[in-house]
Amino acid sequence: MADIDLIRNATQTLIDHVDELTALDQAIGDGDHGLNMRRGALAIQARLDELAGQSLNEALRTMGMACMSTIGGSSGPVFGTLLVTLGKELPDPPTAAALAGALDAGIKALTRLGKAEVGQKTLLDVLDPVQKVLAEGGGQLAGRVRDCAFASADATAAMDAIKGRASFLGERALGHVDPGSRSVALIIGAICDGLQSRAQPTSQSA
Amino acid sequence: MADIDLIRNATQTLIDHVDELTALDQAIGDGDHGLNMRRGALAIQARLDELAGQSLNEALRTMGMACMSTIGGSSGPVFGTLLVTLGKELPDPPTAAALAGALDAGIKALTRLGKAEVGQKTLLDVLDPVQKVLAEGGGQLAGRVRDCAFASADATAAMDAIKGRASFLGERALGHVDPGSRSVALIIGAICDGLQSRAQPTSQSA
Amino acid sequence: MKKLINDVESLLSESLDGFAAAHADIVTLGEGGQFVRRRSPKPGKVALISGGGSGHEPLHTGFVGHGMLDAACPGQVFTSPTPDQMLAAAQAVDTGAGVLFIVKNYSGDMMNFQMAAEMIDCDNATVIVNDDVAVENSTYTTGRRGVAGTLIVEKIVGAAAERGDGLAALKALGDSVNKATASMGVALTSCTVPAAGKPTFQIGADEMEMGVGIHGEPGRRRVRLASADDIAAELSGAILKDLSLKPGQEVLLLVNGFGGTPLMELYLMVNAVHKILDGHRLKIARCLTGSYVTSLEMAGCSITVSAMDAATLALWDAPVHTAALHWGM
Amino acid sequence: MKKLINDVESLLSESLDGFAAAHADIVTLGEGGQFVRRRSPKPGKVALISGGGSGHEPLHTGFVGHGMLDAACPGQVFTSPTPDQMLAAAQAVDTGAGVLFIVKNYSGDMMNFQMAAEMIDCDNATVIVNDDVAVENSTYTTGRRGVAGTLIVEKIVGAAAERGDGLAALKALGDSVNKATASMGVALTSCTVPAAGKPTFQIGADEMEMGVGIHGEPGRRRVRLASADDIAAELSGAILKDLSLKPGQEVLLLVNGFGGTPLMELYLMVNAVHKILDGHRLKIARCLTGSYVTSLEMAGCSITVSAMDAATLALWDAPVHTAALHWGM
Ligand SMILES: Nc1ncnc2c1ncn2[C@@H]1O[C@H](COP(=O)(O)OP(=O)(O)O)[C@@H](O)[C@H]1O
Ligand SMILES: Nc1ncnc2c1ncn2[C@@H]1O[C@H](COP(=O)(O)OP(=O)(O)O)[C@@H](O)[C@H]1O
Ligand SMILES: [Mg+2]
Ligand SMILES: [Mg+2]
Ligand SMILES: [Mg+2]
Ligand SMILES: [Mg+2]
Repeated sequence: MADIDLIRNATQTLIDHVDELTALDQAIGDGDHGLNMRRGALAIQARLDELAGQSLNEALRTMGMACMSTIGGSSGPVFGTLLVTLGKELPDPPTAAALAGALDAGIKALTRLGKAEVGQKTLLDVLDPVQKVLAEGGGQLAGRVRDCAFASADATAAMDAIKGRASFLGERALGHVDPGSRSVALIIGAICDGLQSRAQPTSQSA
Repeated sequence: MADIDLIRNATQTLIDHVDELTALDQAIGDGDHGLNMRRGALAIQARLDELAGQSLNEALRTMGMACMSTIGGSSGPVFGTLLVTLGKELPDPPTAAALAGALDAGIKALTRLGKAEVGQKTLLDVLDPVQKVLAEGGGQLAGRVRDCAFASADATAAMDAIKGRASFLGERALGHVDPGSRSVALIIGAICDGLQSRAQPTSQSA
Repeated sequence: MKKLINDVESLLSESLDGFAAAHADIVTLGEGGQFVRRRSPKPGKVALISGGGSGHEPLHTGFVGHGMLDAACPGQVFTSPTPDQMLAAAQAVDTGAGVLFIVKNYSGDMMNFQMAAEMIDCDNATVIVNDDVAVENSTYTTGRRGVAGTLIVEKIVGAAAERGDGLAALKALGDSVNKATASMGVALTSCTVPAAGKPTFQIGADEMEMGVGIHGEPGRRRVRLASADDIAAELSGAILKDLSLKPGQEVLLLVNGFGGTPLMELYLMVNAVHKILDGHRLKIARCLTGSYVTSLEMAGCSITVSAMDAATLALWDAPVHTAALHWGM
Repeated sequence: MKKLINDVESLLSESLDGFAAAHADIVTLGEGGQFVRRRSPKPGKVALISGGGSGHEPLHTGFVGHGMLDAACPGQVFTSPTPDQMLAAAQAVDTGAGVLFIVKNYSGDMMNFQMAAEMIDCDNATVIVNDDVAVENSTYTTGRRGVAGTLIVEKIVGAAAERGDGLAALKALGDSVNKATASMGVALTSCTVPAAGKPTFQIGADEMEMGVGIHGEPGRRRVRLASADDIAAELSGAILKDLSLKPGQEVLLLVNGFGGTPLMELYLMVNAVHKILDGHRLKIARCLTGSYVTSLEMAGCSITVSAMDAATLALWDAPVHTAALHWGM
């Protein structure tokens, strides 16, 4: 079954960070990322009752479709496709290995959709290292995934932008964190925090 | 004959005060008075050679026509009509009494043209008291005319605006000097200064 | 001051040159930029001439052409043109049927056009536009200002002139359209007269000027920035009070931007005013939205309501072919 | 932030309501404001659908009508619309001859339109507009942005669709017009996304952003404010370098304001560019001046040059009846 608390927390984190995300997108993009993510988060929160009755896979698909039909911009198709793909690929309940596999499928779907590759200062630069940590497995996984997500988002600041709006900025994007990457880190962070606080001390159940 | 030095000084004073006149018109009008007066002053200065060969009456008419055809706005017709009327009415050389008569005719012409009356915060509120001082005659006339002109311009600050653009401002015009009045004071001041410095100690030759 | 200019002194003439080049199929620029005239004057037609200070574009030059003005005289920014310009324009476009001047009620425009009218030797008449209800008329004022309603007068009288109406009829029509038209505006920011180089007025980040004029002149009062609905209510309230229309009356609505306000906001204002006029059971027969009578880059808008009947609606709908208004042909 | 709005959340829908009310003779608003469509679709005609983030008005909604678009999907301010909107629009305007999407080259628009194109069950094709030469194309970028040239593609392809051209021919025509069209812009001030509440970028009082995008995205470089002639030289230099036209070539010139720049300055830019194109012995066959592809209230402008031949000129001149472009009928 879908974990409503995790969904509520992850979406709420995005809503709470709307100004930060706006500022990041203003620095290297067109300034709408915060509002886009908030619109998507609110659309998901409006469906919490419906989601509560769904399986993890159904819920991921519902959330993906909600993103796709309410967000627009780059984030709509990107987060939508990611969630829909995860919904297709994940067993319920998921294992870390299964999550790694599903995330790999998600990254491939995004690459097909948006023609971006890892290293081009998009949220792929968070998803890819996180996928690798999951695939590797091991102890303290939730904490390590969380740290990896935030560190990877921060690391986008050093990258030249070559996809998305920031691509028009070229070298001038240097020094600024990619807003979509920050969003992904916030979502992953919220999920990992939730899992950790709940599953202590079972550190393996990411 | 036209007094080229007086004309040069009077027009130059306006050009030198362009920013002040702009600021006055920005406060209660549309901000173009400084530029309007400068445009007229430059048009007159461009005709100095021509003016040098003209009688006082011809020169006043030439300057009036130059104002009329280059300034536009309220100032164009107002200063144009004033100068043309003075050119029609003045004997050459003029006496103070003749000047008082000509100025009275000028004020009447302006009242016909612009439908404004004394007391409505326009340059009539400088011309009218100056005319009265001239009509009164007496000693130190240039100095008294000069002082009257500046004091009268200053006094427009206390008036409610009821003609010209500032009329739309109503009570809010209170506290601001009327720009056209200030221009007239500057012109009269320059002329009086010129006459005084030249005619010392013959204080009657205004 | 941030503007796309080369030199403040030549701004107007360079801009007129660009305008004439861009619309060479419609207009010709008079000698020395004194006026813009319709490329092909129509013999036997009363010539319509307007003009005023520049900075309100597309008014008036953008309204020269078939079905509207025969000539427009552009003054310096916010400064009435000179009588010379009006005389030169009249000479260029009069075809013997006389000249009708359309003049916005500002003392500068009134005096300059009046001098031109006195000097001109052909038949002529003048329609004075004074549609701005922001400042109450009183015996102590020059009267109401002429603002965005000028467009409506020029369009309707222009159509009547095009169909061949005579000078007296056009003058009467212009006066009656003006009487049936009322406007009021609001400014959120100031404009900057290029040659002055700094904003005409200072205004706080949370303030607006209610009843502002199209030169950035002060209006009724400086108040806190309000919602679009509240602004629409105040502007249309003043307008409707002035016009006192009967329920069922057909009106033309003009939501006019001052130059710095995006279309998106203007259409939002259309929506707001629509609701109010609906509430008064007035019928919006026609609606024009855009920046037509501007104050350089000032942010803000004006609302104009003009009471229409079948005859004036037909004249509004009649073909027009100018740089800024273009329909029916 | 100073805007004529009630509530940031409802800004778009209120504005669309106003737009639909103002142009009820031309357009109809789709359910929930998902799209604006032509009031009377033409049976058997390929349906042209465009769309993109709002804030660029009149693009695209203002170009819906006879001879141009059949529908436009407005996204939130500066945010691509969703595939749902495009699907709903296609369903509303497809008359069996297929759908042509006209998409500006931004990753958001590209992905959303692509998803719609994959889901749609009628014949469809997509023309991608990428006329902005400000940022050099390279293997590492999404490519060039789609900016004011979009208007030209929509007008010319729209006229061809109106006369009955088929989907493949329209797609080929759109691609070739896009290829013959190049644009570049400059910003003097920033725009403010309503929901963000503060300017998208900070810019000094004496600076300008050369090569700015229509979302206020950074351009080539931030430089000292230059004269209109110098700006025109840099913009048209980059454009002409990209197009490499032969002397004698006929072109369409579009001088487009970004929303906060008065017409007076835009015409001055027309004059400046005219001199430059004359110097290259290019023939300006048509010229359009105005704020058509805007960035909210941003001050600045873009120059677009599009190489034309007799066929495309005829399509440009063909009748059009939309809220923002209107001629020939
Ligand atoms: N082609 C792409 N592939 C993957 N992610 C992308 C792509 N383009 C943009 N993104 C992500 O989307 C984010 C921007 O989203 P957002 O601002 O909401 O949309 P837009 O860029 O359309 O304004 C970027 O920070 C980036 O992480
Ligand atoms: N009707 C009038 N009669 C006399 N003087 C007037 C009249 N209207 C305006 N003025 C004078 O003209 C001045 C304004 O001139 P200016 O700013 O150049 O023209 P405008 O008012 O057309 O912008 C006012 O300060 C006032 O002294
Ligand atoms: Mg963005
Ligand atoms: Mg003035
Ligand atoms: Mg003036
Ligand atoms: Mg966006």
